[in-house]
Amino acid sequence: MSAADLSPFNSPFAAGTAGPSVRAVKDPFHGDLLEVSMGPQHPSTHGVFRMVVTLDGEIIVKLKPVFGYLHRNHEKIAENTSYLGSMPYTDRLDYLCSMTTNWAYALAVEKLAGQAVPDRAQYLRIIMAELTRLVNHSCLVGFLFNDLGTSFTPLLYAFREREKILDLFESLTGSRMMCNYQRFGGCRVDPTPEWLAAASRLVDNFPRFLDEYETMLTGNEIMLARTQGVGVLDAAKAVNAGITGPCLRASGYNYDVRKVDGYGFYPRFDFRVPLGAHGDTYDRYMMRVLEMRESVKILQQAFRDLPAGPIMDPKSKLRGFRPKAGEAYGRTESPKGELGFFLVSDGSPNPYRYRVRPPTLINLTLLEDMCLGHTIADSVVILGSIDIVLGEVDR
Amino acid sequence: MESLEQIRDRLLARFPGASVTLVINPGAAAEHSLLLGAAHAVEMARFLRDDPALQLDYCSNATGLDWPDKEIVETKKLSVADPAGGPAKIVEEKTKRFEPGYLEAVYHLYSMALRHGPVIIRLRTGNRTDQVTLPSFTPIWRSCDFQEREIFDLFGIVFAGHPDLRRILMWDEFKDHPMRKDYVDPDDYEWEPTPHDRVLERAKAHYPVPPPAPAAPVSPTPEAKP
Amino acid sequence: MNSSGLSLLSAHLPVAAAADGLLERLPLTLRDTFVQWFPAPTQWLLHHLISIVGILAIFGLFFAFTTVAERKLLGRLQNRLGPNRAGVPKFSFLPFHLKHKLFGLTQPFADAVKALTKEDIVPAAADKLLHFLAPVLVVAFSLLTFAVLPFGRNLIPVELDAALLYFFAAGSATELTIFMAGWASRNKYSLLSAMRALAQVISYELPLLLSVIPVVLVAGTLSTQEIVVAQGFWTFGLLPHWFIFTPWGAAGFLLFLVAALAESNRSPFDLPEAESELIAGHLTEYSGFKYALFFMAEYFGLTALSGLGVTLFLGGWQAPCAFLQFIPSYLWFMGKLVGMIVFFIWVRGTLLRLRIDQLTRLSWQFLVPLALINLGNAAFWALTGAWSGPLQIVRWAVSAALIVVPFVLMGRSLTRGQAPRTYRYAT
Amino acid sequence: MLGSGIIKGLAVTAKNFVGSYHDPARMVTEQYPEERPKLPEAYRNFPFLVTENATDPMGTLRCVACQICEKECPPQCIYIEKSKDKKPDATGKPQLYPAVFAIDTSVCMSCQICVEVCPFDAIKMDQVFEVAATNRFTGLLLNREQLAKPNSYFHQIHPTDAHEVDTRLAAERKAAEEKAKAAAAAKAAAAAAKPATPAPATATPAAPKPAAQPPTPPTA
Repeated sequence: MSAADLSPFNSPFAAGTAGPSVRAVKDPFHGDLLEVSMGPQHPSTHGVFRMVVTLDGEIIVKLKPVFGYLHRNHEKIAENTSYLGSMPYTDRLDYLCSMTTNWAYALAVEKLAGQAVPDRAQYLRIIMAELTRLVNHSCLVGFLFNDLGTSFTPLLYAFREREKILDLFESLTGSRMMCNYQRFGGCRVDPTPEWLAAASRLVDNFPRFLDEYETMLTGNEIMLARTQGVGVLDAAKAVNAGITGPCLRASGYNYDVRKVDGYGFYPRFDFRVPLGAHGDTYDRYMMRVLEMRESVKILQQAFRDLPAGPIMDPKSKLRGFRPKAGEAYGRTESPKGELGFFLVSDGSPNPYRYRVRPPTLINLTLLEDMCLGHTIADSVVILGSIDIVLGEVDR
Repeated sequence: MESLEQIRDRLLARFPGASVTLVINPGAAAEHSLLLGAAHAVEMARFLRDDPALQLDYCSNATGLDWPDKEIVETKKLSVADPAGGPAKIVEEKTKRFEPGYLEAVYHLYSMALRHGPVIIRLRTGNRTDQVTLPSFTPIWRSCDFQEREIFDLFGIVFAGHPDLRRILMWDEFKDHPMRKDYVDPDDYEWEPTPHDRVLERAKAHYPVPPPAPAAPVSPTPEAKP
Repeated sequence: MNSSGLSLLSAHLPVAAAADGLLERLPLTLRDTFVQWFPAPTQWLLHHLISIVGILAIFGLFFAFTTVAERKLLGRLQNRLGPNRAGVPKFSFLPFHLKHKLFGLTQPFADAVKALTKEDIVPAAADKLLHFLAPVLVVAFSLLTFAVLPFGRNLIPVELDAALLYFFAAGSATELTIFMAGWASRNKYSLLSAMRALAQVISYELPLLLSVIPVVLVAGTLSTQEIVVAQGFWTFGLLPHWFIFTPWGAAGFLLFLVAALAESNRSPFDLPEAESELIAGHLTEYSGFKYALFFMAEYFGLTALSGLGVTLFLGGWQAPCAFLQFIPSYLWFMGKLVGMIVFFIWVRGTLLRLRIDQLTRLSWQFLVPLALINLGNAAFWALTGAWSGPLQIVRWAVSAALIVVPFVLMGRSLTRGQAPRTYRYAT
Repeated sequence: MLGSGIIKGLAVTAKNFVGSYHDPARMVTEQYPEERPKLPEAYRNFPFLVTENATDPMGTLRCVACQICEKECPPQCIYIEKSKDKKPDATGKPQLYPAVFAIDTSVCMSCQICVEVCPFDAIKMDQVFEVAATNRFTGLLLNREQLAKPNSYFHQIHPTDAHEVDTRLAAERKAAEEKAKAAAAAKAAAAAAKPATPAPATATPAAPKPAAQPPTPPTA
């Protein structure tokens, strides 16, 4: 991609207006436009999210996302809490993948404090992160089909599998979703061999679920008609708008922070990054399915190679943790995209500035561009394929 | 990737009259950054994005920082030569210096095409009250769109050139900027008889007629914490 | 049904008359004994009233248990248990495991109590009259269609010569009420839903009718009872001559199924109340009993269309084998009806929803041409009725080809450019 | 051919329908009030206070009101008031005790940080999850008496963890006793005339856990 031809906006947005304007109604066969407020209470906005949609018939001519209904100023709370005290709050950012949010935060703090992490903990982190990816992606594909109008069947199949992983999380960390597992310099608890065996069995069986799921849905004619060519996202535009994660890769742009930054022990693992070609909803769905298959591979390698040893760095401190003054930006590939934590320390026990770079909020930047010209039914599908979690969007 | 010094020098050479300063990060991460002068910031950002060696096509993170006004007491040790010819006397001289605060916008830039980064650039406002306008980078990197709106919302930095600068997380009628360090949260909280009754005290003060205390508490409700 | 019609039917049906056992005649016997207690001039009225009450009672209960069956079936399809809590705690003579739960079979009655006791909310800006009329009319219209369905050999509420025409006239009126509900609610979602309902009814009325016409053409009658009678033969007493077992009939049945799904607003054509897009569509502003009425009407419509499908293609009340005729015909009808409804539930548990433009395109570009071709196919079948021996094989082959080839070709053009993809990987 | 994908989908749902009757991997539903969920040992819900003795819970609280958990609690749901006097703890050492110890479980987010930071193993996570109350405030504001649960209960819900804690505490106590004995012997040897003062400072643990040690792993 050449940067020069990357005109910032191909939409009328660039003209200094507040987004693409409503088409002027001239001919008598078109009546008035209909403005519908979808959300904050709507079955398909995945939480308290609102889209102000202007419709011409069923076609969207304007769409404005409205945020903040779940805003609790997570960053301010974190600035008034110790470094450790923010860890359970990060669980609640993206409540579907608390393990990866934990890791992203721990990574940023470790970077800030120059903290080392033992090998076993690194492996455990990868195991947890990839299990979380399975949880998140299976949820997402389930919810996507709910948006597409199934009567919950794919969602409940996905939830059935997710349930098994959450049971594992519960037996390890004590909680199904709010795991609070990572610590600065390691992990909180060490899994037993029985736990590892159970997890390994689950991972080995996971592709069977994926196969069945794909048999049911990937070749379904209605699914193909509803998703192929819907919500096409251009790669150059996506890069400029900071779209990350499976949404970006569905557009064919090869960028995976696990590969690029090689954080944790990811460079030791052999996995591939699936890439889409069309950037439409179907590609975004398939990216999730294919990433789950790659995650299974990573997990199998991790279970095979998991070293023995301590899970906490002996120099790490639980209480009275005061990193030196400075700042650090740590980013990870969360299941939803690039999740970053920007921390500024002034040497006190609380962070001076704590900032979450939420992948889903920024992935919503192009929601309007993707929805324009499609029908209202497509807009919920496009929104579903972006995979948002309002805990993270609104913070 | 080039070092920050090289980037700074190239920027200075390319944009004469612009101010670019290297800001050293003393922490373990050692992620140093470039402080750009607001006057030429947009051109410099476009240069950073379009330069073939850098191609910082992806702005990962944009955020604000609040540095409140500070009163700094500096102690200087002066050796005053003794007029009597004896050994030099050391006199401590205390100077009070008022350092005005400012708001800062920090951008973390990466190159997706060349897979390098981050290059961190910062912009600073003149003060925290009336000179809070900074140029918007949204026309350069659209990913700044929501993030700059968020900075405007939570910190109060006004981004000139942003196409749609509205509050994003707080409601439109909200007055203050909650992420500023001197933000005072309102006292009209819901009345909750929790042991941590700092909130409770303020709620009581806010509402003219406090609701009655819950009848027959199960546990001996602890006294207000001093 | 008046007595002359009955005698006329019996005259046509020597086989049927022979099979008329005690059970078969039981509903009629009961009715006649009851009616005889009243003076003769009122008897015709009572005849009809009993039919109406019978339909209301039986299909009311059928509706109630369809809802619970749907929820339980969907539950099992989705690896859940479905509703299994509502029970009858006071019935102490039941065995213990049944006492409290009764497999959740009393759920619909609990639902009914809940719907009746909920507050009836009417939006302030709504058109009050239409908002009230819509649920009333939708139930009325959907009940009308039951009048011409032959539930058994002797059980048909009204014997009409043009029964099919009546059925479609009454059935399509329900879509009007959806429009009424959507328009009167003054809700944007409801309005969108109303528009969708209209587009859908216009699109799918045609393939529904066109899928039925071949039956009329072959059977040579519009009377539902006579269409059933026309299917009442067996080869070797085992293979029924139902229309679904002919190439044109199978195609017609499939077309009918799709169109019926669309007509009754069932998944995958449940666009008027697309939950994920329009919240509840035209039902958004309805609560309590009015909502329950809509719900009821939807199931009545589904049941009636299923009954029509059974009548037209699945041999109506005819037994599948000659020796199974000892089972009363109305039980066969109910069995087939339940089978159809279970299929609809199964489809609902599997498929996703089409978009409105795809819905109309499917109708106009695929179903209507295919139904027209099928009409020609049926005409060919009717013309070649005299062929026998090896010609019979030719007749079957030609008829099958006439429907399979257009289906494959048109299906390919309909789904052009849409196929599962393969993906590349970066390492 | 058009329709093949749909038929495949119907086949999968049919398979699941049949599977839901015989395959426990497909039918994962638990019928809750009759079937109790099998909680894993690590399961955590709300904190409780460990007492040594079930018969005298308030007298044998392990908590010494050091207020570390109160400080570290992220949502600030713990409220402690120190006692004015001192009571002998299990080892007979005079310690402060919490005059008031309240946890607002409507605020608690079950993060277990109080357990991790407690140097006395005095606060642990409970597994009771049926905590519905009719009053949002007082009903969920648990006081000292409601929070105190005996060590035997701790053994019951987290056997591995409890065993480890008990072994460690026993070792610490033994060490402390020996130290005290040695100190007494030394004192006797020194034959100092001044009266013996209690050795430990008010809120210092007898032998605090090494700071670098990872938090107690609750799983088996």
